[in-house]
Amino acid sequence: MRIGVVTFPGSLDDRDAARAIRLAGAEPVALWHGEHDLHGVDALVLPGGFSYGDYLRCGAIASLSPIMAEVIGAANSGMPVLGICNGFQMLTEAHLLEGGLIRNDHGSFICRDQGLRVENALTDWTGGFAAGQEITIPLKNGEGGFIASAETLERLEGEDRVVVRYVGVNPNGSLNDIAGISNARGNVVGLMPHPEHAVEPGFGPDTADAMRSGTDGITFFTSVIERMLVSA
Amino acid sequence: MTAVTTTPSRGIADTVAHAISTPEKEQPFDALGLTPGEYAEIRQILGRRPTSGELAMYSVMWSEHCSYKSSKKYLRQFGEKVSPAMKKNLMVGMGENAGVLDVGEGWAVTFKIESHNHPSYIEPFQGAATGVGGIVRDIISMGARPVAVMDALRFGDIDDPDTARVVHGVVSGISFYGNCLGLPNIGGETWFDRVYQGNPLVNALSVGVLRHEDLHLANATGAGNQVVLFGARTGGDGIGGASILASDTFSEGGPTKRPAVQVGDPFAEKVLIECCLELYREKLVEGIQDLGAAGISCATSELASNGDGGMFIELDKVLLRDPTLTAEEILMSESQERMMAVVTPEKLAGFLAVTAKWDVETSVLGEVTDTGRLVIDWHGEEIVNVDPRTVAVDGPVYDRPVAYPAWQDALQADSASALPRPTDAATLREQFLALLGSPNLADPSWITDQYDRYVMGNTALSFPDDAGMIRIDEESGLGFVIATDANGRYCQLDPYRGAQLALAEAHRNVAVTGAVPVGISDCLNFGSPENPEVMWQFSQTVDGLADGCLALEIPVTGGNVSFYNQTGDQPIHPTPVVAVLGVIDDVARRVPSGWQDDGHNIYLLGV
Amino acid sequence: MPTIVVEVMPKAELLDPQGKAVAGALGRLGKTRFTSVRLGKRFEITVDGHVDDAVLAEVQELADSVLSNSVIEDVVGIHVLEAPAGETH
Amino acid sequence: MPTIVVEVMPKAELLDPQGKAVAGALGRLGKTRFTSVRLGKRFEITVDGHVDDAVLAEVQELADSVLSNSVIEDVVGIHVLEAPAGETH
Ligand SMILES: Nc1ncnc2c1ncn2[C@@H]1O[C@H](COP(=O)(O)OP(=O)(O)O)[C@@H](O)[C@H]1O
Repeated sequence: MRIGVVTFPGSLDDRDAARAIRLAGAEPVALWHGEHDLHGVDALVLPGGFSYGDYLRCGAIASLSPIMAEVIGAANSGMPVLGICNGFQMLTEAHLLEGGLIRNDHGSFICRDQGLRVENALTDWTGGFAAGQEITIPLKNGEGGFIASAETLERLEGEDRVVVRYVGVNPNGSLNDIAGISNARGNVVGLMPHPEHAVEPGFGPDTADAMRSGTDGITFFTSVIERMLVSA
Repeated sequence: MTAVTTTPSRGIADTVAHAISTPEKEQPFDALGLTPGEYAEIRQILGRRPTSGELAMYSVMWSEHCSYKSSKKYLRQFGEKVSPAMKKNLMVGMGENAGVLDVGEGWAVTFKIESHNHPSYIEPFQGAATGVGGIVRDIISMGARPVAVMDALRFGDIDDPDTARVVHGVVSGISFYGNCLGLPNIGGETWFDRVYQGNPLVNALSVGVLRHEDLHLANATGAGNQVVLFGARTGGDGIGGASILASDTFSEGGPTKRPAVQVGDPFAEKVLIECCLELYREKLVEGIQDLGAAGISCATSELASNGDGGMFIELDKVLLRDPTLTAEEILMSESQERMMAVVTPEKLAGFLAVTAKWDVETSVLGEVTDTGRLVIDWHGEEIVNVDPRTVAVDGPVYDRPVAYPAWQDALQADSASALPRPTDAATLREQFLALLGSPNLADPSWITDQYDRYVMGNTALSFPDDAGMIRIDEESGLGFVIATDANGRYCQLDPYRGAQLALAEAHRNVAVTGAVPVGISDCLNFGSPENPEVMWQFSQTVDGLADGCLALEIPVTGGNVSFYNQTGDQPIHPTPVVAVLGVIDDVARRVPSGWQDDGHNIYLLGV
Repeated sequence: MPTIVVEVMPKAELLDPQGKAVAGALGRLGKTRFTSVRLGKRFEITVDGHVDDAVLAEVQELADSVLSNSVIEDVVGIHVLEAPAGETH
Repeated sequence: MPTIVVEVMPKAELLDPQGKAVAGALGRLGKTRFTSVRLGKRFEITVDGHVDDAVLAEVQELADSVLSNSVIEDVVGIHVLEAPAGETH
């Protein structure tokens, strides 16, 4: 099982995403933004960071990269694609996901251990969760406020395409507490929080049991591996 | 963007030949911060008057900031008060861009703390941001991958109307630059005190890791090797001094309004980091020097001084953001996110391929020579011809007057025992609440929540622990620990002991995590060295630190001196920020601060 | 060289937290007659050569596809700058 | 309600990383005739009541002190919007 991680100029969490894929049991494949080649991977992760400095709009310049043409094609033909934070922003800029992400309502970057509720456990990336399950994974962003028109929001809610929702605190003013959404088919998922930072005991968020021991994020990666094994 | 490098209309350069033929020309050395004595010394070194370009270089390189002319005499102790044990793990000591320590298993760690105080008062956001950018470039120039940052901050009175501007600007600047570089922020300090009102302290620290074989020193050796400038284009940033030169020399154009502030571009720096690491990995460079204060003046003269020959540069090959810059301005510009490399001719094509891959603009400026001279041409005419060591190494050294402060005894005599000691519950309660509500004891998470502590996935300790810890090796769990501390009020009372207390606190904060302290870096923030009482505080501080390091047997690997921190003639408290670095065999065995489990016993250790 | 200005604003019906924050700051300064603020972007694009209809059409297309995200923003103006702001200083 | 537009640009002599990044993106799209891009801000301020000289003076003062940072930015324009952009959609 090979999962590609695309590095754009300014990507930051690409190595972390690769580590998470490895810990989940698949082979991470490093992909370069400037190529038109997905190297035959089975799934894709667009990692977090500040591609092109997040100038213009977050993810906007990266969404024009050569590899994005391939990503869009693969996503439309059903390949599982996960966009994390900056990756989520790219997916909205590429119109693979609806809505947009804007400056946090409080105006500052925020890094915190974030409570989330998994609303849809049927997507390619959340199959290992139970619907309604509450998890904690790190969140870190300056422009994570999810916005969409009223009709788009209604459609996303009605079609069960809100994948995860913030619980406890809404850290950035996202409408309907939305932390992540999917496309209609459920293969493309965008998340503001960072599951790849909650995959290894000792380096994740604090839990009631022990500091930095949270590993709730690994399930996003094991989910997609399982889904691909089933469909293989 | 297309390169427009036309000859500036008012940039008719003052050539060496012209300098020889016009020995009596008056030069604005005082406006550039040089004393009459220093100017005379430059004339004597050169055997003629300096060209305006040479004057620009000497003035910035002989500034207190670059030359350490008031502190050099004292800092020598750090190299002298050493035991063999202190040298054991020291791969690179003071004097290089950053010190390097062997931490075992073939790994090395490099770290340094540096001030960006004055720029952060003028424009807090950009000042603090570029402070982070500058220290990170020092780390890259050693061949290391930067893996963490920290920030030690001092602000004025929290109730002063100007403090919010500075605090929020500085914190968001550090947050913006550090987060965008993808470096976890693993700790720091925040302190409010009126003495820092007109002069906040912004000390930024960065740590990098490297394999032993990847260690690089920035020096220009090997005649024929190419000198390459890469990264951002050169603009008119931070070159107030050069506009004085330009206006004095070429009155018809008038002085240009050049901003003193620099705008940082963390994205450009992130790309530069990855580009430099690929250049090192592919063995395409001999050495890389970062451009910080004094820009090209500093990089060329330092690279040449640290090498064994000379250097020839064609300054008009520098890619410009602003085509109206004069030669002097280009020499002094402090534009951020630039690096200078020395590359062998055979590897130049490979080098250029890597910078092209990362979309990093690059220009070959010249080459290493065997002349022993640093020669700089501007459109075919020689405008600089100096012995680089006279610019970068053998600058003036001062033995400034030192005086025991007139107020010191009275300050010490006025001890806490003179304060009233309330015993009634109501007053005690009131005082306790006042303490809890004081900004210096308050929860700093509103700051630390703006910093990414997760990126890279190796952060083993960070806020709220008293030290930050990073895993170096994913297999073995080898890691480093780092803490910074300083207490300006203790140092005001007794700078010798105050410095040792800062050292001891940082040392303890590292040791209690389970790590072994192995080295320190320091940032010495003081008032004006021309004030003998400040100079006394400084000398005591360095004595205290050097003696403390000898007692603890850990070396000083590098650091930074920041003088002239004062409002009017009121200096800040002496504030030596000490960073102690430790090593831990396996970060899984770390000991975090705070109660971990119910039922554990509590002990109080020490005296 | 001529300069073309492109103006982009957040869609009127969507949240604009930055504009709201500015309006809040004005309110705290007692400037209550300014009832709302919206914050958008202003691009100054320098063109090598003459600006003709073809160039303007190209800029319009870039404004819609790159300089703005049509899901959340509107292009509210495109015009040629007579005296480039950058050159007046 | 009338709307006043305030335009703020980064100072011409300072680096504008945002504009640089956009110019780079245009270059990669083959749009090489656009030699440089600078990216500033555009505020739309809604005024309760009539806009007279006093109001404009107040906005000018706010533009200099609150809406821009004079160390790194210039206010390049203040004008009243005839047909408020926000209301055309
Ligand atoms: N400016 C800062 N940047 C990063 N971390 C900071 C900063 N200020 C404080 N911290 C962190 O906040 C925590 C508490 O700091 P502090 O109150 O100074 O601790 P203590 O009082 O125990 O010395 C520490 O983890 C410290 O590293």
